[in-house]
Amino acid sequence: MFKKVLVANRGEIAVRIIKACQEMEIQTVAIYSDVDKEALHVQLADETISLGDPTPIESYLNIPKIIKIAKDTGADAIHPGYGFLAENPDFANSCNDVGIKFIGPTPKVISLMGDKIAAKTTMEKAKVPVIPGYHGDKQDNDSLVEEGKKIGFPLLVKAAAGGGGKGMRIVHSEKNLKESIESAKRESKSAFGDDTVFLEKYLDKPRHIEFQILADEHGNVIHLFERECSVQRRHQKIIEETPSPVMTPQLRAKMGRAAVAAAKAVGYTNAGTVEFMVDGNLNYYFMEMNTRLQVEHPITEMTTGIDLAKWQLRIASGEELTLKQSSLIQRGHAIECRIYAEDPENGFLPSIGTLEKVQAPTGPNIRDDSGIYTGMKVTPYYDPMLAKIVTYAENREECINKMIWALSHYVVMGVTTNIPFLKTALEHQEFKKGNITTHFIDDHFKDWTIAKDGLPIDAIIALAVYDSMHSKKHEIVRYKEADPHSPWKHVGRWRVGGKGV
Amino acid sequence: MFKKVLVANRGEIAVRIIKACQEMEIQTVAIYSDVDKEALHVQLADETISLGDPTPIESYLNIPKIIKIAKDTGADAIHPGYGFLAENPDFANSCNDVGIKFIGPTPKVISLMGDKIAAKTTMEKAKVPVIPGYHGDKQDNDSLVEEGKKIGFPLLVKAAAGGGGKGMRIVHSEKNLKESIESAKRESKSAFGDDTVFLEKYLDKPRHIEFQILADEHGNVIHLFERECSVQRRHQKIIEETPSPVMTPQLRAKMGRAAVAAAKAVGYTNAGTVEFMVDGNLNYYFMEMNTRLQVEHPITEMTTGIDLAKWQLRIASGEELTLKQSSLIQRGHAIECRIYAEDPENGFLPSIGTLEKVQAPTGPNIRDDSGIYTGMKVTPYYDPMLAKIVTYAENREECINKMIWALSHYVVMGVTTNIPFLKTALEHQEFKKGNITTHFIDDHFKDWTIAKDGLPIDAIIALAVYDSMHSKKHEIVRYKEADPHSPWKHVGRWRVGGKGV
Amino acid sequence: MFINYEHNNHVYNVSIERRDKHYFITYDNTEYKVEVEEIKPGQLKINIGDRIIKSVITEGEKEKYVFVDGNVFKVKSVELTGQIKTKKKEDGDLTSPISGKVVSVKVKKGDSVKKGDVLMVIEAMKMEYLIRAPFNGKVEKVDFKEKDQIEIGQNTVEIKKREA
Amino acid sequence: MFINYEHNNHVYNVSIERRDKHYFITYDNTEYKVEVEEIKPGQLKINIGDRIIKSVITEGEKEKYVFVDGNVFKVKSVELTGQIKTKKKEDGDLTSPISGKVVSVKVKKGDSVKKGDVLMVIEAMKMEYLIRAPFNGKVEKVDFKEKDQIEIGQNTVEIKKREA
Repeated sequence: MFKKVLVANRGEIAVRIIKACQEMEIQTVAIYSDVDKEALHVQLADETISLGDPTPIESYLNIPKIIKIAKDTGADAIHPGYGFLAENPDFANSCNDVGIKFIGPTPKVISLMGDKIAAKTTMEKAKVPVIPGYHGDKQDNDSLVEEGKKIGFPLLVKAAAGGGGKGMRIVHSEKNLKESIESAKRESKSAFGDDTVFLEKYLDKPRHIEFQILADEHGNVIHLFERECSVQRRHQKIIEETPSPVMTPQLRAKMGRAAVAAAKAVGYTNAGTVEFMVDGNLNYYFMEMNTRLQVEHPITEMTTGIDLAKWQLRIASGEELTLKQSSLIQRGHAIECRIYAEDPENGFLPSIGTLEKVQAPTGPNIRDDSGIYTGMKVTPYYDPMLAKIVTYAENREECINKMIWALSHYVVMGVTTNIPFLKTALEHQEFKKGNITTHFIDDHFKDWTIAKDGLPIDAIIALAVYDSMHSKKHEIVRYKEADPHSPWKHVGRWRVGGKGV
Repeated sequence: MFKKVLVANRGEIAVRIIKACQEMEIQTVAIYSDVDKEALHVQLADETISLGDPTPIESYLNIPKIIKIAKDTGADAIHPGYGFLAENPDFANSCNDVGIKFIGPTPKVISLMGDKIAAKTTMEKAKVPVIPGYHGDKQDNDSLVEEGKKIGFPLLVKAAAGGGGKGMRIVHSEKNLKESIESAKRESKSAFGDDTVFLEKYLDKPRHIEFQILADEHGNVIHLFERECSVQRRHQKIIEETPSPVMTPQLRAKMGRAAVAAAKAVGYTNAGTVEFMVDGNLNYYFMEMNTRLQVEHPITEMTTGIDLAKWQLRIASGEELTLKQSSLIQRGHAIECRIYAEDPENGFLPSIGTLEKVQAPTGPNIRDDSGIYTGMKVTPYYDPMLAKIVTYAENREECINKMIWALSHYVVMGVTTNIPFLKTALEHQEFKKGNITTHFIDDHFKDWTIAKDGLPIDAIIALAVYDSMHSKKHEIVRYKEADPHSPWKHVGRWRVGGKGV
Repeated sequence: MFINYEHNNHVYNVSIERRDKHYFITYDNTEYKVEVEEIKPGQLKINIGDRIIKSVITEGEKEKYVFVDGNVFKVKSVELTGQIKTKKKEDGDLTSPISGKVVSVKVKKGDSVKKGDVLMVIEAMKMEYLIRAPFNGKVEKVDFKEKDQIEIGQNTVEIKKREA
Repeated sequence: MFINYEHNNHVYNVSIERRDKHYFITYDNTEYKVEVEEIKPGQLKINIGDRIIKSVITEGEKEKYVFVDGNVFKVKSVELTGQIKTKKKEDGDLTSPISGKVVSVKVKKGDSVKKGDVLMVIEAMKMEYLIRAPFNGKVEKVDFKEKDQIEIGQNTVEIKKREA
């Protein structure tokens, strides 16, 4: 096993990985940009090295800087987490070059799967069904517009290098096609340094269902069942659950075999996820493979009892998978909600500022994977995800109830969060029935806003009591009857001398 | 299902039950004595009613007071937690009398099992093996001494009404027998209002292994596998785990059937635990049945995925058990450590005071069932248990490592706790091998003390730095060479003008 | 004691008085009699009739945050003025919805624009936001150019509405 | 700056000096050069060579608590005196180890006792604690009777040692 692992990430996932290492008695090195110097992952690690400038390209995306720190600190492996350099083959290569183990698949596999077009072509060859689309080399706008028209509308414009909704656009008619292609290219260029895009058919009543894979370096590959990630806003997953409400044992077995076959076809190693689109008739199509630990991995951990982060470390250090497909057990139900610093009232725009108070819910089978704390500043430099709250219960209904309880007890003050939105989504009748597609949010929450009712009376009472308790003025100001401009004019019953009048 | 449940308890178990109710949309009523008015269970409940005087008999043991509150608040059920009135048949009867459901078995069963002598007699009749001993009516000291001599030494003196180590004494020779009987009687009288004791054979290399039971009111009984609770100090469990390191599938099936038979023999309903002693040759003997939710129930919840507290509520409201014995799955390994406010350096005496700081560890599969918070006062009125920390992992070794990590990150300041002791116990080679008996603590930690090394250098450095950072004196006091009494006389290297000399 | 709370451009006029163990809060012609305990700093348990309000309140730099029933509200205490302020966001709002970087400016002074046309693209936290024309009109002023930093609430482009 | 810390009746003499980013701590003839960050109030991250000390420090009423490497130490800052105080608990200590209620007193003034005899039973938190004679001797004074409240550190019984 490794002696020392550098965690090339920040936020909750860095915390998650550092804890896994510490339990395995592996030393950890945290890296951090200037705005993260008090972050939880920095508090927790055994060694911590500054990256300086918070701009991603100067910090968590800066390969030479990170490789140098790994060498200087004597780390023998690097865990990239998700996002940032997790799916960057150059980074994996650079690690190899200096003899540091990159915890993930080989650079070649990352390259192949990172190129969404090549990935689909590979899967088509391996007889895994893929979604109709254009994955070609003609990248000029006019050619793309022509190809798009051939596929028909609605269609998706996707960044070849993309992920997480960046550089992605749905186009409903020819009218917006060119503009969307341009904007997706620009966003992709800025986020990934590559503006190649591809087009594909937008499925009817589509569900996003993915399979977790573990593959060791000795040819053993298993899957750890599915995750239903259909509830997305602008292609960003916000609620994930397992098992999927539509999954049958037969379909699970079939898709699981397809996922394992996909992994084997490319010589996959370490943890990975095979994403499928599933339509209303339960046809499934390979969408892409994520060559890293997913944000939503905890729901698989809660239902299988397997620690994926620890297995990543074991596999990377050359250990053999002792888990057998036939002995894996999927039990109960788990849900994850992603808590974002964003304002659902205001078009879900990111909300930045100081977290004046953070108080996470606790209880049996409530897991809070969080990178936040009271006093922390949420900056515009990185993803606005603050925490992931995960619940487990014997069945879906109880699991939803537990999640609603947990969200109702999650106090985050200082930035606006999507917590009320998550709660409303979970309470929706169609969600409760399991009738979810990737259009769930658009279909049911187009003009959703929390504030329609204003400040509730309970908040007014609490504030008034608080201010009264903490006021230095002990004198009670009485209503000035004579003032004609007084807003108190129409106030009705009054308390005079201690009695209602 | 019930509309409103009164929780007749305090501390972590009251918190646990209130959360279960809230997830099931059941209103909760918390009761609290004067010293508990800021307690977590009070913060969490929907309604809270004061009991006044903190003396147990005036508060959490006061049946008329509690029944009145339940009636006044319109509660339709009472959950007694563990301890206090949980195994008091009079209380269960009083609930019945006013038409409030007592969440637990019938008063008759509580009575029967609460009388350890009658319980053993019943089990003997039902062909469940019991430990040789004297459970008779002759309670004068001389008769008891005679019976004790017949059984032989070592033997146990136990309170008939007892539990949790109260009113219990091990006697190694005839010399201490009479004194031990007297003291056990006195303690039993004070704690339970009954001084009946019985005597039994003290087994060689004994393990304490218990089976969790769930029985509905329609005749269905299942067991949820075993818990190994051998690590005890003065008969108080401190570390529990499941599965037991010595359990085999055959023995589990056999003991599980015995536990279900025991429950059926007495018409048991709701959650309960059948405790066995298991000797070095894996012979098992019925010891007693606990007619309530156990302190250590979370380890069963983590390995089976079943929520016992919620099933207690469902069963009590008349629902049928939908869990089938054959579909229950015991998976992975779970350990619980009980954190007590006690001083292992000072004979494990209770430590009272204000909790200056509490910071619980968090992470995947770490569950902290706690009733404490920063600023809380630990009083001498109730049990010194502060929290239960529970970890789950794929196997025993990993689970121990996770627990050690968790304990190492559990900050409790202001009272002395047994945390360092728990860590040392987990790190013991015999524990790691699973070689534990109820004598484990006595065998290996007789004269254990944490303080032998004094203040470590890291603590000295941290303190000095802290004081320097928070000092208002900016002037640096220099060494007064001339003072012959100075303790600094023999200090070696010194920093003069900023340079080492 | 009179307090005015502003939340989302609405002002709430409240009066509160303490006598012995009770607080009397009056809002919107109704009086509420409550008992209160501050369990931890900022954590209140308020008994009102047979109901409990559990609330967490934290003070930020200029505002207070109040957590009630799973929701957080951001509130300012404001001075009592002659009339209740109600500022409603206009339909044709062209202020920036976010602080970020201007990626591109699609129009210049004097351009005619149609409702729905993209006027400016702003990037924040790796996401792009499009500013679209809220009505047909003519561009009167453009304050920003590519790569400029723009703050939330600043005017992006000024357009004179063309009547149909 | 000189500070003395008392822990378990031992005194630790420490000096500390700050220059620029570094602190220099001297204890037991050794100097340690460290860099420090206070991440949260009372939560320190101390770089010492290539190692990190993570510590949480909290101030109680009279003492400080320091959490290092999973252990908590209770420490008092004490005045510098001419010589290091070392108070060792005597072998024949008869002070109460706990605050609680006297359940029974087994001896009276003038009684002869043998080493190991039970002198008094104290109950605290529902557990009984026995006070036993540390040596053979004669009871000189009994300050408590049944049901009295006794505080930690108070003398239970005074015994005059009988030389063997």
